[in-house]
Amino acid sequence: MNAAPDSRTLLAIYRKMSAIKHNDERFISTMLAGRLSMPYYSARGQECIPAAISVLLRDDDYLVTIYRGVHDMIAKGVPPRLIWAEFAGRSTGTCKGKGGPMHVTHPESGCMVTTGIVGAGMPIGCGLALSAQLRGDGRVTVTNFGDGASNIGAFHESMNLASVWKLPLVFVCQNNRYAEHTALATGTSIERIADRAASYGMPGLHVDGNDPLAVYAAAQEAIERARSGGGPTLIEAMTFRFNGHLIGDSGDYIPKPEYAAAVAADPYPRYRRWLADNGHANAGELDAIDAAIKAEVDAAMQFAFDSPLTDVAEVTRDVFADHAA
Amino acid sequence: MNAAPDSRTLLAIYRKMSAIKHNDERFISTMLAGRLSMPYYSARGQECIPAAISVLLRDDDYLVTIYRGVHDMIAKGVPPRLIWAEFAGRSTGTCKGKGGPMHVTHPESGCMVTTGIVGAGMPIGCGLALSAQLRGDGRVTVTNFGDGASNIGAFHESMNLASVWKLPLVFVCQNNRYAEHTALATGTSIERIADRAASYGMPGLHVDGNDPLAVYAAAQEAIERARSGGGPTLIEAMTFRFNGHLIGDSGDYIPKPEYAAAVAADPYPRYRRWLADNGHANAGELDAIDAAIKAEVDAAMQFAFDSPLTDVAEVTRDVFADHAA
Amino acid sequence: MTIQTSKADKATIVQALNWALDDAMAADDQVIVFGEEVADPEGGGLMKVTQGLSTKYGSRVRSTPISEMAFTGAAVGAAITGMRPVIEIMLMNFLAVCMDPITNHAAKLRFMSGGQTSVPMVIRTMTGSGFQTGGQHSDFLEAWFCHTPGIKVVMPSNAADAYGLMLGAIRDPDPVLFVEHLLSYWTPGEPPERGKAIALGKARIARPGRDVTLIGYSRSMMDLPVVAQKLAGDGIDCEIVDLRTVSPLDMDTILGSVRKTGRVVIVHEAVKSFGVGAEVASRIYESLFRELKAPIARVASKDAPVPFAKHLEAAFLYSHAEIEAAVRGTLL
Amino acid sequence: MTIQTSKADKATIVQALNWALDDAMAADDQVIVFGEEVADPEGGGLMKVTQGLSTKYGSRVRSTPISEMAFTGAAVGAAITGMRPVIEIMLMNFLAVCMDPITNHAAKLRFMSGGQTSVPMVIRTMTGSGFQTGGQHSDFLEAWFCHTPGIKVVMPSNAADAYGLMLGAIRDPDPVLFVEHLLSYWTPGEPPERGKAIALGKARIARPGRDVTLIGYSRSMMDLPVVAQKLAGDGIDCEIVDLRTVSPLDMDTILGSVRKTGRVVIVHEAVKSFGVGAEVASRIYESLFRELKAPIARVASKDAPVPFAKHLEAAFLYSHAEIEAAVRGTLL
Ligand SMILES: Cc1ncc(C[n+]2csc(CCOP(=O)(O)OP(=O)(O)O)c2C)c(N)n1
Ligand SMILES: Cc1ncc(C[n+]2csc(CCOP(=O)(O)OP(=O)(O)O)c2C)c(N)n1
Ligand SMILES: [Mg+2]
Ligand SMILES: [Mg+2]
Repeated sequence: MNAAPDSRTLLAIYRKMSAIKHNDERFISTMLAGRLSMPYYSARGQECIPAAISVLLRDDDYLVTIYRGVHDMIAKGVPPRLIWAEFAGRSTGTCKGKGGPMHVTHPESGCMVTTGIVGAGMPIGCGLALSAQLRGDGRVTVTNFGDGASNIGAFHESMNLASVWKLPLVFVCQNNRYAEHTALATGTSIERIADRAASYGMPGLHVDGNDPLAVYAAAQEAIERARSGGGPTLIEAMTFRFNGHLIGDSGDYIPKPEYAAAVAADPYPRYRRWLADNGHANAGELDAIDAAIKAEVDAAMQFAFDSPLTDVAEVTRDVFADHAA
Repeated sequence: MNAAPDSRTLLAIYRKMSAIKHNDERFISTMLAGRLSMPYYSARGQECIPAAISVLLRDDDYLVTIYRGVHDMIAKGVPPRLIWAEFAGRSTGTCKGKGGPMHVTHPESGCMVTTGIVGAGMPIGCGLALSAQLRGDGRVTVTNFGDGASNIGAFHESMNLASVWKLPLVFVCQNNRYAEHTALATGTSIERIADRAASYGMPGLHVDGNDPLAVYAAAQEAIERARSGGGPTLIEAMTFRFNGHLIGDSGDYIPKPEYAAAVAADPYPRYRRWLADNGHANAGELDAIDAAIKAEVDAAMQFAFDSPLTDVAEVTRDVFADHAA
Repeated sequence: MTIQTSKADKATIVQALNWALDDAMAADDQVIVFGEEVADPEGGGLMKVTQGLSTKYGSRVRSTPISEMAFTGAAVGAAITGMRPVIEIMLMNFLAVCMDPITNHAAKLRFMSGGQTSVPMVIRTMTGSGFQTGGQHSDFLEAWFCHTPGIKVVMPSNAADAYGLMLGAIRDPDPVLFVEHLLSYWTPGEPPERGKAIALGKARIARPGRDVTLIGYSRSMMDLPVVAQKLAGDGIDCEIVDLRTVSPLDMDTILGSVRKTGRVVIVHEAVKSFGVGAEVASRIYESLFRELKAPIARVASKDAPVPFAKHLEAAFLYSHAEIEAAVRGTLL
Repeated sequence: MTIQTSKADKATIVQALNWALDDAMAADDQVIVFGEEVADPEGGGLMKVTQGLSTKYGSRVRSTPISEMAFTGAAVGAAITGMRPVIEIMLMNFLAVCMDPITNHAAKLRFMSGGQTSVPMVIRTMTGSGFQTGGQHSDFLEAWFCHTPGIKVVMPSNAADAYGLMLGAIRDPDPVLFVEHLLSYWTPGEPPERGKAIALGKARIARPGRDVTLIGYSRSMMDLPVVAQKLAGDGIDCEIVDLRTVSPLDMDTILGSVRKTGRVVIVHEAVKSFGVGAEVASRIYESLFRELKAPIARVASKDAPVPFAKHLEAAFLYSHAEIEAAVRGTLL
């Protein structure tokens, strides 16, 4: 029933991965140059997961993500220039600079909530999915979280509720093996988080999160199930984050061989090679994609810095709809 | 490795069951007579579970229970006369009448916390077990909760923490098939709560909670594992509560055949018959136990009503240790 | 349930709230209801406020697992898509297990999204001492939410207000914590006018008077008229202000009354320290310091957990005598 | 870590807290520490306050899963057996996921057990705006806990106090919420006297003065001396009271100061409405209404979530100009 992705789709995935990677690199270099200031949780290394999932989603499908979520946002279609403007505190930012990296929202692309509270996105995802179920609008909700988040109560309650109500929801655990500085086994009593789906009578899929085809196949199954009324799925996608928990993290707590192996499995060059080796694109074509992406990054950054800073009066606006401005 | 209980133990279990049943009946009749007023969550029908577990516990083992917990308390050794005095608001009550049925505490018998918040006892149980582990005092903690409680976040977090830290803890889910008026399947996505133990790499045992031998065997395994440093166990004991969620509950939501079948499986007469049939005691001996228990209930009730009401100055005492009285 | 006519003499708060939910659901199919036991097979809610709704509105009304965090968060999610969830947290103390979706999310998403999303949800909850339910079932925690920008707090004291404020809360574009008092559910009162919402943020003069302003809400509105009546016999004419919406405060109404009387007693069931009374008092002082004839008195429950035994529970709560003494104190 | 001598000129709050924990653990083997990342393999705590402790004290110091409800409840359980857990909730907003073990249990078990059990635990947490962490990482929620009978709230502003109060909190027989300010961790200050606890519930006169009493705690103690200094240039002599323990309030010290000055400005980083300032003001009015020369001024953050952008974040927080204007306002 599920088809393998065609070349067009495979290149769409590549394009998203490239956009994630190049925006990420530019955020970091701009921060290091002192032109941007923010707590930044890089998802470099995890780009394959949202890229492969998002090509299967409709624009109006819902996304919930976390502080480490720029990759999810870009893949889902939030325009990078609005993200840049947000991070730069500009009035043109997704949230006028009031949300910041941990709270990007962009309903037009389905990016409904970004949360900074571990686990908190899953209950909200249930509600987005409930809305779709009651309205019968066919939308699917994807809610992202990390391995560490699978130990918090909200995970359990949401998985159970989603299952009992058969919600059109895909839980995506991006397992990068660390929660801040805490290794998986220090906080979690089993090896595979996907196995926890059994506690809810829910299908649980464990995949290599650095393999676009594996992620695509799992997502296809999960999204189809959700879209057709078959209820939720838990996908655990194994990956790594190369830049530590947030920029500035020394990474001391990561054993060197583990880090080296993770970098060796970097999904971006690996996928590039695979695309070329399997005749979906040659190096020149891929370079052209990257070049176009880089130009977009330049423009996005320029857009941000050319935009006006948000008016300080905004500090008391949007508290309530009827709040005196 | 585990031995079947001898006659003495079997009669000790019976004695506890009888004490639970007869105190319970007297609480209800005294309430209906207008001499006691309280929200009372009868555990009539569930007496076998704590009775069979408690004979395996030391006096200094820790107990955590819930609003529906008088059976657990009596089985663990909280003197019924102190419970009676507590419910009657007397200065001689376990908690001077300040706690009430949902908050009985009696450290001398190991009854450390009774909570009215669904799920909240499990984290506290982790802490009691942590204390025992760090002190190396060999104490085991038993923490009780209902089927409905297995859907709340605290269950998940506690099971995981207990497993990661290998705490000397026994989680006892007394599955009476209803959470207030909500049937198991309305709130829980799987059939056996014991299966959720797998999410934590923890042994999960599913037993007939109305069968003292089955409960005893499971508890023996779990307590030995805990005592010997082998970590926690989840026991799910199937049972029923005959008097609804709390006194006054009409029970409308329970299908009549289900209720009838549950009452037909009443553990108390069933165990009486079994003891007699298997030559552990004859009817006369069991009657004598019951008669002694009833006399104790009379005395406990009398003790309570003969005790002085707690001084109203107590209303601002015990807020802080150094609180101005 | 839906066949009540305007001829009914009296209505209880249970009826009023049931009508409000029914009318709101009939008028707007985006209104949905969930919480523990709110559907009819589970009894239509602890206090039967939602009785009949699931039978009438099907899957728009759902009983949930005991998972306050998940279903409160789910209400947030549904609300940002434009639905209007009205959820029930069975007792106010249970809010302690689901503060995060309320205070970190519902209250903040409008702001953090720069106004792109709003969270039009209502959280119904109940509480009140007097039922011997002890320390974990009868607290008043409204001050926590009043101190959280982005969420409104409504605490009605009679059937007509309960109805109108519930409609107002459901129509409000922002999250509302709606606190019902267990003791007042069955008190008959003036019936509401069906279909008519009361805007949030407006206090009500429950009794006009000249000498002292008594400010209350929720349960204290059962006590203030009694005390005022008694004091009237001694020639002390109390004005009673029912806040109804505790946050945001209707300072116009409050200050209007205090300007007239110059004396204030604030009464609430929540413990006194760091409670709502402190804010009300502080704001009055800030505006009318020189016009006040006496320090403002706060009458509230003792700074302690709620005890179980009936006679202790009574001693925990403020008494009519304390209110009376406080009023007389402002007149010294 | 343990080789610090009394010769050190200055100490930071990070050092002071680390010493306090080390000294407490060395003196009493019932003191245990847990929380996310507090052990050395995970970095010794977000702010390194617990660095070195796990290496020295082994399994008495543990990094936990991200399970605030479980490990906070576990602290309650360990405490009622007589252990003295000091747990870390990484940021104050995360208290929203574990209110229940704190407010329904830790704060109430002594009372509900009729005095049989006590809960001698310390909950360390951190917060503070100024780091662009946005709406969910920099709130001040102390008022929630101040309004909860049975738990104390400590908010130190310098290294010596942080040390002494931490020892005092650990030795206190009741639960204590200990709030550290992210911005103040590295500010050098007078070093503490090792081994000497400061009793909870005592405010400190940080600067004596005649004209106006400035009341603050935590971050505002970084600002009040600056403003006082400036005003001194204009002949306005401010007395500064550092509450240190926010609940219970040290009314003796507060009223003693206000009796002298007759004028009060209260400054805190938490949003103004329904905040700590309201209670402090109300109590002062209740005791000294006739002696006050001007209405009490409250200066606090805007009633809004904390915004992300740096310039907005700055506008969210009170400014020195606002404090100065408030002081001058009391002198009109
Ligand atoms: C309730 C809560 N507790 C703690 C934190 C602090 N914190 C932020 S990210 C994080 C680690 C989360 O790890 P994981 O879920 O694996 O996601 P990752 O960051 O690896 O993508 C922690 C502990 C938080 N934000 N919320
Ligand atoms: C957090 C929380 N939510 C809701 C309640 C209200 N409540 C009390 S008992 C109960 C049902 C619990 O069912 P179960 O766990 O099966 O235990 P049982 O009463 O059947 O023994 C509920 C919902 C509560 N006390 N705490
Ligand atoms: Mg991770
Ligand atoms: Mg049950």
